[in-house]
Amino acid sequence: MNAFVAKDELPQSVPATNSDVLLRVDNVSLAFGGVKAITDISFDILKGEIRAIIGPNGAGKTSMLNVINGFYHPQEGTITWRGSVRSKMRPYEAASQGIARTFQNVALFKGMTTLDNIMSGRSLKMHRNFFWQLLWRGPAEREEIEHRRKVEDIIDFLEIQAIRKTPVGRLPYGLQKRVELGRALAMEPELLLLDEPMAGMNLEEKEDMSRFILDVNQEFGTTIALIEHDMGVVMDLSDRVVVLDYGRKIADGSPEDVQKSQAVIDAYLGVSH
Amino acid sequence: MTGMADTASSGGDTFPKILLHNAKVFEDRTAVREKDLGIWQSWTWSEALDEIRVFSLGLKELGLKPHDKVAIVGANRPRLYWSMVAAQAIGAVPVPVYADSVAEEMAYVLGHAEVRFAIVEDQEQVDKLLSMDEAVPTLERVIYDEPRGLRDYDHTKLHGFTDVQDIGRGLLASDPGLSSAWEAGFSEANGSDLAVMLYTSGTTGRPKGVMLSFDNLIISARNANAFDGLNETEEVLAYLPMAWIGDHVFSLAQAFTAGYCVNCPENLDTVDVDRLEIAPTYFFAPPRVFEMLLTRIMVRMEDAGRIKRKMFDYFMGVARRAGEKILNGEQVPLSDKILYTIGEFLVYAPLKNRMGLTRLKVGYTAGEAIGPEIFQFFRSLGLNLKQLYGQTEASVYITLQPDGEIFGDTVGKPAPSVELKIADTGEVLYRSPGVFVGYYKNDEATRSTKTEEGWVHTGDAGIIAENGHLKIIDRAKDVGKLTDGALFAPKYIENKLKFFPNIKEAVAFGHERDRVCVFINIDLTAVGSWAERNNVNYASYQELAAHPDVYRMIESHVDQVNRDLSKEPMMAGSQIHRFLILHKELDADDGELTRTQKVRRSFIAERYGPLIEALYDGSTSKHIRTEVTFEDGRTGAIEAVVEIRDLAPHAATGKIQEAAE
Amino acid sequence: MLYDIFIDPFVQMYQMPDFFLQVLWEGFVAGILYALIALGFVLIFKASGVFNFAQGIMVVFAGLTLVGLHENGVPAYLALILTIGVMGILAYSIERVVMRPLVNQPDIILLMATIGLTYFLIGFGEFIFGGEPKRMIADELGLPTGSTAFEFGERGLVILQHIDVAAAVIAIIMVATLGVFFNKTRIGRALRAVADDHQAALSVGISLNQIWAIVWFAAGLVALATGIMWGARSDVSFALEIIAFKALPVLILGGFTSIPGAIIGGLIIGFGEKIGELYWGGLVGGGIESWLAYIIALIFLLFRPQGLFGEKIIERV
Amino acid sequence: MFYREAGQYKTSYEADQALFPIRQDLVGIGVILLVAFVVIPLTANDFFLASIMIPFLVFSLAAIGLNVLTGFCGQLSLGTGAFMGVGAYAAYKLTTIFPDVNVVFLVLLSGFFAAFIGAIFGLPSLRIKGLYLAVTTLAAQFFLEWCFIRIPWLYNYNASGAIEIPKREMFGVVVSGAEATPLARYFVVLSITVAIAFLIANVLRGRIGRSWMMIRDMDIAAELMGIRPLQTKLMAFAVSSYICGVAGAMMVFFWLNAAEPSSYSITLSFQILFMVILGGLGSLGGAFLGAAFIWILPVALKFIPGAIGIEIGAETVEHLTFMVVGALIIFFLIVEPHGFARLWQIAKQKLRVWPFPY
Repeated sequence: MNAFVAKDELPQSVPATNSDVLLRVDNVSLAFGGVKAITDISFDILKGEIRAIIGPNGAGKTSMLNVINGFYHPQEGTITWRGSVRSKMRPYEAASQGIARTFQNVALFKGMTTLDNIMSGRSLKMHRNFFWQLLWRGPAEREEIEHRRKVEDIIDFLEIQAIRKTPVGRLPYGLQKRVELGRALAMEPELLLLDEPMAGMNLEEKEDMSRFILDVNQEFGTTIALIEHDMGVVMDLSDRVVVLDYGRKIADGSPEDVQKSQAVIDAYLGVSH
Repeated sequence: MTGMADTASSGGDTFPKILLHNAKVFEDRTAVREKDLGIWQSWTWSEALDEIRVFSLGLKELGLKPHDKVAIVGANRPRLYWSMVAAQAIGAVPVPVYADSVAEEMAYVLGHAEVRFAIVEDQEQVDKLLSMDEAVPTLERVIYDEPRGLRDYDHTKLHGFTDVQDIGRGLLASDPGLSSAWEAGFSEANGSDLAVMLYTSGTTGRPKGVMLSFDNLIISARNANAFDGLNETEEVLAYLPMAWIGDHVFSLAQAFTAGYCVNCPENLDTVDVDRLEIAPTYFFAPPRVFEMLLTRIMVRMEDAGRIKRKMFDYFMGVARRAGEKILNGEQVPLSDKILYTIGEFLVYAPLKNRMGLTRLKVGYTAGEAIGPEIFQFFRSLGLNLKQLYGQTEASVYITLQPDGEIFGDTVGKPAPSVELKIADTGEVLYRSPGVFVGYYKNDEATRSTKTEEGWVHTGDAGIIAENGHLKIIDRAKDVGKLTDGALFAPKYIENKLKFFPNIKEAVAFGHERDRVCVFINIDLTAVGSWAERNNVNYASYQELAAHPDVYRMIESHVDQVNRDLSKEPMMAGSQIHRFLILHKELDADDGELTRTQKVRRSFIAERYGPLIEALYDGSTSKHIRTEVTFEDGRTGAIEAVVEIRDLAPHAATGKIQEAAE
Repeated sequence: MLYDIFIDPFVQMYQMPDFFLQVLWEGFVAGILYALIALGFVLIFKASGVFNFAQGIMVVFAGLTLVGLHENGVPAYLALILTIGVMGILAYSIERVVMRPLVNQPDIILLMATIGLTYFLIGFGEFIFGGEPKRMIADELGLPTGSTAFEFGERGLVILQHIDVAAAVIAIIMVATLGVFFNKTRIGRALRAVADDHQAALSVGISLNQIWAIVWFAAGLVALATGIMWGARSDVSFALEIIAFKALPVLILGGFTSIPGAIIGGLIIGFGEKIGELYWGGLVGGGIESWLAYIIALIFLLFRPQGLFGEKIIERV
Repeated sequence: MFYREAGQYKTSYEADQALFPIRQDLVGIGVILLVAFVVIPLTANDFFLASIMIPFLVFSLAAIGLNVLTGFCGQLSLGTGAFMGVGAYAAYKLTTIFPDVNVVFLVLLSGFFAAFIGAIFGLPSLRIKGLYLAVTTLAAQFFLEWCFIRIPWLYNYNASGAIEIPKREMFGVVVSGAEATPLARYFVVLSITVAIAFLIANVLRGRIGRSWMMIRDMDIAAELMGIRPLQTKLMAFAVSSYICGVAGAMMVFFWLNAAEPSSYSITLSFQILFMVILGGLGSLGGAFLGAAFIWILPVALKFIPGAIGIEIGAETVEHLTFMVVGALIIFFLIVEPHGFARLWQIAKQKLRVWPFPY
């Protein structure tokens, strides 16, 4: 770590003991055909916290999430997940290890209902093989119902009972985002990555969503990393914030510290907001 | 007409006793369902008994004593209904409270009732109650149904419903004799004991706690069941506030005495779907629900294709002509009978199906006058919709319309065992087994409402028509006089206005003034849909309300009302001379409506004083600034310039001899 | 066995170079014709994103119209002009009746529509011209016939059919013309704009409908040229429709949107097919021409899914 | 209008997740099955059974097979005909090698060969999508067709190059070969089709069906939910090909009696694809509707000129049929690109909310 090199004016996060660190990113760099999306970024996510990743447009936030859940493979750097250094892994492996996420532009399964979309989050937990599925009656049906119960709890939790059997394509945007959160929750993840969960929402929807995120964090103890543009929301929700700009980390610390950081202020003034 | 039902023979004279009886007699019949987690979770009568027993034991262990008051706060949920009976089994008195009332209102009620326990739905209610420490010093324990979000709360005063049940279950497991001891505990109670306390929202002043005994509720319920032939096969949907006497009688008293099944909807957004799924056989709704249903039918039919709309209009014409007669068993031409049968297949049955009223045996509406056209609409579809007239103080039933004797403008004949008389002032008085014990801690009010002989003042002015049916004109105290001496019954006028789907609320003024003027509140759904069809653009409610085209439309409605009034000798003098359309919706949160959506006349008069002034000083528009409360409790102000329109009254045409009616 | 596969064919190539050259020439000509059909596909795909399955039947239809008109006494050159007119009307009708109502539908629906179009044109063509094969009026159009034999080496002969030479020349001319058309003319540039961004094209005031009619017409002309060439080599019959399928591997190789890709892909498939058939086909009973192109394309796809000249697809979430 | 759903409430997840949760649908299906199993056998003549119902059912099953792959898993395939051929040739070989084994069993077994071949040709789907994938399935089509011609062992070295189905009995009734009555064949075909349709409906509403649809709707999101793309796609290829294989075997065993390689040509692939598209991608019921449209319509068209008293040559009728079918395909794609199933869905929705428009 080169924490001393001309960075001492940056707010640094409190060093955490290893056992509390759920995920650590060390010196990760990612480039697409020569265009650098992420340059030498390091930070960690502690168990049970809400970690915000903020930064101006094009700062590399989404790329960072894509690296974490294995969709992109960084050219340099390592990712330590639950104490073990992770080699290259496919997204479905990340999913099976307890990383779930939502997307900036809602990525629901458009042809399916709300219920089926959330059920799809249970895919990894369901195991009945093809031949039981053919029969349906018996083990396959029992398994389906067992998971349906859990999904119904989520539907109840997110207060989307009224749209349970509605194809998601017909839902307004705010509700789609909520369903997507439900789908991610259905995976019972250890780490939940939220990519701009409140983008395009009105004030009321934002408040609802903030409440859900906090509830998820508190009720289920889920660790959350979220990208968000609304600074108010970030300050209210998150325990710690990491700030990116042009693919580099420019600040890391508590919301209050980050807000005071000159580098952050410059970065945000540099773009129209 | 059936006589007074025998209390001892069928089940018992208190709800806990009836519960024991039902658990034995109806055992595996479904007692209650709740749409929860996507399906209708069901409990049989014997399961309900088990649930109630363990909860009751748990309550006792937590220190609930006889005569304690227990607040019940929340939406219709099986557990909350059970809580009432569980409390009654210990001798305590449940006090259901309107869940949507603001903290201050609720604090008054709970403080007045001196509740020791509160059983509530969820975090929202818990927060509300916990904030009332000072206003309700007696409150010792809060029990919640829905644990979500409450994990980190201090649980010294707070208990989960299931935790309380677990306490009871634990006790029961360690001492099997406890069950019979529990039953013995309420075997001594009898019908004259206090069953429940319901606070009436009241159009004026503080709410009053109406004390009702088991006899009040159970005898009234049994009479009503006998009157309409209700039995254990009925299905009802419990969706009206639990603190309201109607729900208490329909979803608890009558359900227990008849043994029928009560269905609790998933949440308020899904009531329509839930009603469709359950298809209740016995359905109660205030007029506004029927109005809403009708408005929605009409709005949706506007969007239908031409052929379909033609078909709909044609068969609705047939229904208007013949439907009610067929329902009443009167003679109709064969052609109409055939057309009605076709219409039943093409229109009526599908409509009833969409509303979830296919299996309806009896439907009631009450609380306010229902528009004759709305009433007729539903009846002409073949739905046995009837009106009743009731009060909390009467355990609902005062008058009922018997099958086959339905008149749109009357509220029916006295219910079984109810005596009725009209006082000299025109006020309706009644005496019945359902008459309440008294107002809690308010003897003065009790004395002024209930006479020594047991007659109760309804506060409504009415007349008994020749056919023995009661006709309500207005609140007794609201009936006033214009300066020229003409009778002014504001509600009568307002109701006539409100029968137009475009008009949501109306407030008439005229007492001790020279002429009648009204405020009008447009119905956003109906007018919005009209605007869409007529290419009227608007950005807000306020803009729509002030739109000249809307004014023109409302003016024609008002004129129509004047024409109607002019035909009634007693009312011809109170035609509307001027009106305005309010720039905001009247709202319970702003105190303009009661929680049951009735207008609070005096409050509105005060709040919109400048507008009333303008109505009578001849000006054609007026600027007004109004404080409003938003849903989240914040307050703000909206301003508008409201236009006032004049109308020319019609000449009176009614024959004078009818004035006697 | 291994010898037969890995060594013997090359030995043969070396030992009989004249035969090898002949095979190469055959492959070249076939490749040119494949490229012509692929060109028709590319034109339409580039401008409208439609994978036009009917290109094959358009070839047949154009050929049949030409021959049919001549049979009914229309002079050859007039028939050619009239056929061009017919292709214009066809293009306009397709744009009007099929493409316009289906705008913005998913790819597969558009593909299906062109297959429906194929059915219709088969029925229509047979209804008017009958189902029997017809002889192409190559002579009447002044196309060269006959062949020239070149001596090669000591004892070999390479025979060039004149019509093949003409085909190659015409194909090259067409490609050049199209190249000029796309790069130098206003409409051509508009077409490219459409391919890149529909919205952008609209914003510069170009009517999409016009453009589609034009590309379908252009594809119709390519089809006519293909029909004449292919018809002169064999006959004009509905069997020609099958060559449409041959264009698919060509497109895979060349990329769906690249004109040079279509040419090079066509040549690779043409060479590959002939060489494969003649040197390796016998080992497995012959007739491998029918699928070899696909296997080549398939293997190719596994390594370069976007084709030779296609753009790399970066997946984003 | 006919849907009176009021009062149909579900008290268990079993009931809520039933194949036909609406009572009227259940009754409708019951009526259809009754007609298929009782009324048609009692009333239909041999021509109707042999030339309309049997091919209709065979094509329906094939369309279900392709629908699994294309409609539910989103992988476009043009090789259906060949996969059907694999089933047909496999069943033929099996019955020649094991003449005593029940022929229906062998037909069902032959699907596994098709499934295996299908899975192999599904391998490229990991890297290739959409139209490109369609082209690779064309490779399967042409390669397999070539195999049917060039490998004489497959057709037992018959001089004609075709496979001819021998006489086979089941429970003492001749079900295949020239002697089998249309009625016996009809029952076998109907039973197999209904059984497979039912079983596959079960798969589609469960975990596996959902995973296919996840891949179809958004493969990236699916992968991030823990779905393994290759496994899932290969399974869809295998299941799809199994069903197509069985349909292909039924086609020659219970309908055509003999088949040449050209019976399983690209034309068949397109025919099945049309059935799926016009029927409605992602709908089992649509597969039946599509099959009915593509198969029964041309048959019906052939009779129309005669029926209205116009004498037209058989060839002309053939040509006109092509034109009309082609035009109708385009017409339906324009009117409702999501197929008859969507039309039915819309109609059903209209009936459910009748008399309201929504």
